[in-house]
Amino acid sequence: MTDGTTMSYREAIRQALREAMNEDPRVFLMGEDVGHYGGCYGVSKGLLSEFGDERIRDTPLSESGFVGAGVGAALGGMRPIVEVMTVNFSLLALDQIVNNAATIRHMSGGQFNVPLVIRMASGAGRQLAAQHSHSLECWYAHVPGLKVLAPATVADARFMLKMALDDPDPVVIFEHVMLYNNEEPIPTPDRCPPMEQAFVRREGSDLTLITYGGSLPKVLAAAEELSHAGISAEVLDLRSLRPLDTDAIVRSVSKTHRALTVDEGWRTGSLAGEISAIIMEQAFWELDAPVGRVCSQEVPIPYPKHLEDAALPQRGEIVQSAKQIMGAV
Amino acid sequence: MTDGTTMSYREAIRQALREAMNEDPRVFLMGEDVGHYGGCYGVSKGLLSEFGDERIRDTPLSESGFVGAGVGAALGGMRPIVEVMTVNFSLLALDQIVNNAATIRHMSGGQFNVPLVIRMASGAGRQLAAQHSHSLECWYAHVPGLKVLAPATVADARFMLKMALDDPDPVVIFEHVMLYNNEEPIPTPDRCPPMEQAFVRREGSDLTLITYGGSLPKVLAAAEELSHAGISAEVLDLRSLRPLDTDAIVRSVSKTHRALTVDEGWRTGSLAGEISAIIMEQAFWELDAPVGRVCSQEVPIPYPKHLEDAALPQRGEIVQSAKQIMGAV
Amino acid sequence: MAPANDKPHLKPHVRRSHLLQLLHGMIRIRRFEEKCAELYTLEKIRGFLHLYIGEEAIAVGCNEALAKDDALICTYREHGHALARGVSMTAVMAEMYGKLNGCSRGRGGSMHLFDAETRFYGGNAIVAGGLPLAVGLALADKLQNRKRVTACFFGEGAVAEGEFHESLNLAALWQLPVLFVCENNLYAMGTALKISESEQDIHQKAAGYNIKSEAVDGMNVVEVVQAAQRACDSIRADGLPRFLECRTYRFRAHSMFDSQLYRDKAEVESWQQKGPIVQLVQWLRDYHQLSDDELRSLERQVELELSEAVAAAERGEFEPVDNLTADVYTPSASGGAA
Amino acid sequence: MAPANDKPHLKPHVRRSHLLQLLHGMIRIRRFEEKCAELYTLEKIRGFLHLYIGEEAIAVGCNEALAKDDALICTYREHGHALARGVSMTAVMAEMYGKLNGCSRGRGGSMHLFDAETRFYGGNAIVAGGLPLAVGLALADKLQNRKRVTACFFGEGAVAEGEFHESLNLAALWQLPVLFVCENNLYAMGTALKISESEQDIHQKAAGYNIKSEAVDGMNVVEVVQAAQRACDSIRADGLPRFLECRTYRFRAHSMFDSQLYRDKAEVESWQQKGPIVQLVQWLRDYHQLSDDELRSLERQVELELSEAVAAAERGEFEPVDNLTADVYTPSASGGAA
Ligand SMILES: Cc1ncc(C[n+]2csc(CCOP(=O)(O)OP(=O)(O)O)c2C)c(N)n1
Ligand SMILES: Cc1ncc(C[n+]2csc(CCOP(=O)(O)OP(=O)(O)O)c2C)c(N)n1
Ligand SMILES: [Mg+2]
Ligand SMILES: [Mg+2]
Repeated sequence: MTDGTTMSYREAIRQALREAMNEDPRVFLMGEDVGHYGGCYGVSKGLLSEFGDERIRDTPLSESGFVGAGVGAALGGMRPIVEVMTVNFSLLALDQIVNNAATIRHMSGGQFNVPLVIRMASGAGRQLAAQHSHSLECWYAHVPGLKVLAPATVADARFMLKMALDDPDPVVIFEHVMLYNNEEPIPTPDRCPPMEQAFVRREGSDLTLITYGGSLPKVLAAAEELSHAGISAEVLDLRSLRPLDTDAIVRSVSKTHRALTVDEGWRTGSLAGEISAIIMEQAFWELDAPVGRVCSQEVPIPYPKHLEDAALPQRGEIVQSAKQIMGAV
Repeated sequence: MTDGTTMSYREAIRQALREAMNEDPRVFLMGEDVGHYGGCYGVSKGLLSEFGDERIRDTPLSESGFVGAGVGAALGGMRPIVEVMTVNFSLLALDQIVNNAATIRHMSGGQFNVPLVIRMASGAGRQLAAQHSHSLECWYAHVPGLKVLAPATVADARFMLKMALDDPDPVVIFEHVMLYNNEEPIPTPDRCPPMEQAFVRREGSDLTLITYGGSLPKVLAAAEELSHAGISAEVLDLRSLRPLDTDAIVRSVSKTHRALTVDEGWRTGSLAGEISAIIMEQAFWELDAPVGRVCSQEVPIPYPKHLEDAALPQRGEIVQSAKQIMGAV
Repeated sequence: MAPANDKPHLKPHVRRSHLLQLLHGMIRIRRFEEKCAELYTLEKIRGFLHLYIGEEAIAVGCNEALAKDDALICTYREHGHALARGVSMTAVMAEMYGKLNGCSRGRGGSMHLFDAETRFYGGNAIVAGGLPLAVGLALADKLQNRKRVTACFFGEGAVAEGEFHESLNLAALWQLPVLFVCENNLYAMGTALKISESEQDIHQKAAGYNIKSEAVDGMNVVEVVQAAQRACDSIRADGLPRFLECRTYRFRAHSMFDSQLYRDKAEVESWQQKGPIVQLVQWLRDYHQLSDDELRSLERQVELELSEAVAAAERGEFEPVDNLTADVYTPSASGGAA
Repeated sequence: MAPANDKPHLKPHVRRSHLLQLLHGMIRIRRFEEKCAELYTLEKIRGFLHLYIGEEAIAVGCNEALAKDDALICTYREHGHALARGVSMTAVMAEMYGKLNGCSRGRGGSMHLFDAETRFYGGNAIVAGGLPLAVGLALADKLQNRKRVTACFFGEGAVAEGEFHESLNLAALWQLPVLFVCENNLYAMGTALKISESEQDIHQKAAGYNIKSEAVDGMNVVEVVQAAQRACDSIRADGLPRFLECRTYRFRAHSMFDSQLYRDKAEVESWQQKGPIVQLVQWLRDYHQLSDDELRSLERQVELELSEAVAAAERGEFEPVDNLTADVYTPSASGGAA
């Protein structure tokens, strides 16, 4: 793969899957419709014929059952990649994730570990309404024993999977549904930072916009718009939601002295709240203004476009909030 | 009931259940072992013989099934009280709670509402180890469509249930396992604040200790200890975790200018983080020091007493953190 | 028009008028769904859209056995059920448009049709998520001494979910009047029954819960009517749940995003030939019970209803953005909203 | 000592030496459990403690059929399984004490015994939570072409959970070598089988998944050995799962907090009379295969082992508090801990 190849986020994950399957016979993919259907969002299209139905394993509708089976297979020496079609359905598998995957290493006194990767689509924006639009990254980021990644760029989609597979502990990867069609050139693997590091996507000096996953494109667009208004925004992409790269957060805020977090989760109890608390604790005396948040409205996401748009963070609101923090409005 | 009667937290809930059953034929209690066993924590002991097995309904081990049945029964005109034995097992029922109970009113355009009360024991302290010691109040508090209560006193245990039943929407009540044996005198019902209001349990002027549920006794003890060190701590009991009484938080912090939140949830992504973010947003300029948090260590709670103690918030650490915030250490 | 009939003990008649009524019910759904597909490509309808084409006999047939005060719980593939139940075509179409005159004020869309008047409890987009709700609705009826049936529709894919198991056990254990209807169309998205169930004879599973069950040709509307009637009669008689497996096939893609790599065109075509509408039309014609004129007039009637529904949906207003969070909580004396 | 035997195809012999070995295995567990109860009142053991008294024949009997490289998944009532499997009594007792020399470094306690060496995968405190793990372990074996059995123990209460349903389907659908063992002791805490299952003949449920099953008198250790052997032979032969229901009874309270309002003393006593140990002792005596001296010496041997285990647990150290968060994550080159 050469520096500069352009591909879609979807294709990047597919390539990462293919590479992982080719490199390690212990790796297999299982989940609803990953095989014959080609993946709900088309990610695994073609892999069934390439790797066969033992390694690209369609599962019945049994989220708790097959996620738990993934935990068991990891205990049994495999390197399973379990696709939970979307985070909405992962509610049915939380017991296995929280009570088994996340605890077994510690509560067995370190005897067993669970090298499991769970991928799931998340987020709103496709008018799928109240039961199909959740952003529950913050729930997962709360659980010790898990690691949680949110690739926001095609490069991260391409390279984070391998890092997750190399990790001996359970890693949950969130793929925001609005990113799949994004196309970007991707660098060589060595230029992709370690999975637990946040990354500055745009340098700036006036305030830090902190975000992750599906909100990154909106935030970058907002930063661009702000630059036309003379505001230099730094954009920090968290990449890893657990562990959080608090050093990177504090470093950036200590430079800009102002911060705004953009997070598609509902505001109350959001990951954005956690970021605010971290800055409060570790960089309070650096702050020139209170840290702000742009989050989703506290409502089950409605179907019609105008209401869905109104429920989610949008560039306009981000720009507005950033200006407020700058005292420019 | 006269002002000043003393009873246990457990007995208070039982009385509240009895009263509700007597007052409204639509009320019934269902859950695992609520009947013949008398409730995992003995809360419903005696109610089966009083009300019969149709209204004190033992359920099979089927958390998703019977919680969903509670949602359905509420839609059908009943006023179900569903006991999920402990929050740990509620992981199996989250789909029904988040995707059905919390959404139906909004997504049906207001046609249907779900007058359901879900009670669950939560928290650690009884050496029940990694799968039986969760404090996931913050997860529930994140979900629009739910209301979330955490009675910390015997009086609230006695009177909040009725308020929850009177509410037309789904209400989740967390009963911390370490509170059941607490005995306190209880006031007359009219002296119990509305369920959505926070309440100052101890007045103070130097800093605000914010907490809820099972941590309240520890925080009150810490406040007492602080008073001996000449620090006057105000103790704010949130009582309602959703909605949060932000006015009360801001009011108290605007008076004391310093705050520390004590929360048994794991630190990262805790409700304490949300409180910190709220203060950041609404009372930043009032603060004389960064808001602190005392939370649980980020570890699946271990079995042995010394490690469990070390994992949970304790009075000593609360006092220590409060003093740090006061600049006294 | 649509038969939300209130004669619970109506025995199915194979009278001609009844057959024409069934035919009408199925054609209404078919044309509605075809129109939806068209409107989807025009981007009038967005999100997920799951068409019921091929399966119409089930909603129409089962609904014959339901009384006005019975309840329904369906899946995301529920337009047909709503129409058969008597939710107006306008209210359903406007819902697809996301308009205020939709049956859920436009908030739910295709997957979340709700209608209090006809006791239509949704539209659930979580596979098997409706089954526990059905148990609870029936429990409420039992506890309040009401003799009503709750009909619960779900696909064969839902059978693998834990909630299926828990719900059947609860309904049988507590002796609740639930009619479980499995719409077995052989696929769950792209997952064929044979790769999702170790025991593929679905209706037999009911035995594990002591529930009486029956499998029926879901392409034959008369058989569906009769089986549903038997099941409902039995539920009304003894208060116990019943299980009905309707064997059917989905003629279209799972949703509008499905390229159907998982099945052959030939398989689809062979099923189309036994489709519920062609089958009934053929039968009626064979017995000289349906003239071309009659069929044309029936189609025209549906066309008219449909074009009125589309027009009303087009005319409908969108909910003001200021209302976004209205109804998250019920307004109440004590304050309410979070 | 404890028979983690490595002769998978050993046919059960009703030889005297074998019977004495089974008796020894059961007495070890019985005395261990009694000691735990005692230590609980002394507050040496805390948290939840679920005793296996009355059910010993199942763990001991099933273990006979398991080979050294087979895997076990159990519930919170798993002391007996760990002992039968060959986890040392000291390691189990020290775990109850929460000491570093416990089999999970003291972190798990009674409900979370783990032991990598004997492929003992816990100790799961979530009812039915272990079943999907068993499916996964067996899947790993299948994918890696290893011929091993994963034995999964659970109570009849777990049968109502969705995970039971999902796991049995997966195991049968994917043809995985799992031995499902339902320990049917008639109660789930205080909930009697008849108020938790609409169909109370548990082993019949396996038919709904196309899994061969058998029910056996769980109080008769020889019958358990034979049935387990048949099941394991069959699993090793065709790689398909098997289901074994062992009918038993718990003589003690569910846990130490249970006042047993839900059952009569008389019922408990009548079951005690058919207990697995009295039954085997009686049989051996009837056939003059066991002298009082032999029994006494067997008991003494167990007593000795037990007192050594208690002493070692008493002597054990507690894990330093500084280690609290060690092992939340695996230390790794890339940094690791959150
Ligand atoms: C719990 C859950 N898992 C996955 C999905 C995604 N999904 C939507 S429909 C569907 C297939 C369901 O098939 P079936 O139950 O047979 O109904 P059909 O669509 O054939 O009518 C899947 C996998 C979902 N909505 N809910
Ligand atoms: C999912 C879940 N729900 C509830 C509990 C509480 N609980 C622990 S054991 C038990 C009874 C289980 O009965 P059974 O499966 O028959 O096993 P037994 O205890 O009889 O061996 C219950 C309800 C739990 N641990 N997990
Ligand atoms: Mg289907
Ligand atoms: Mg039992």
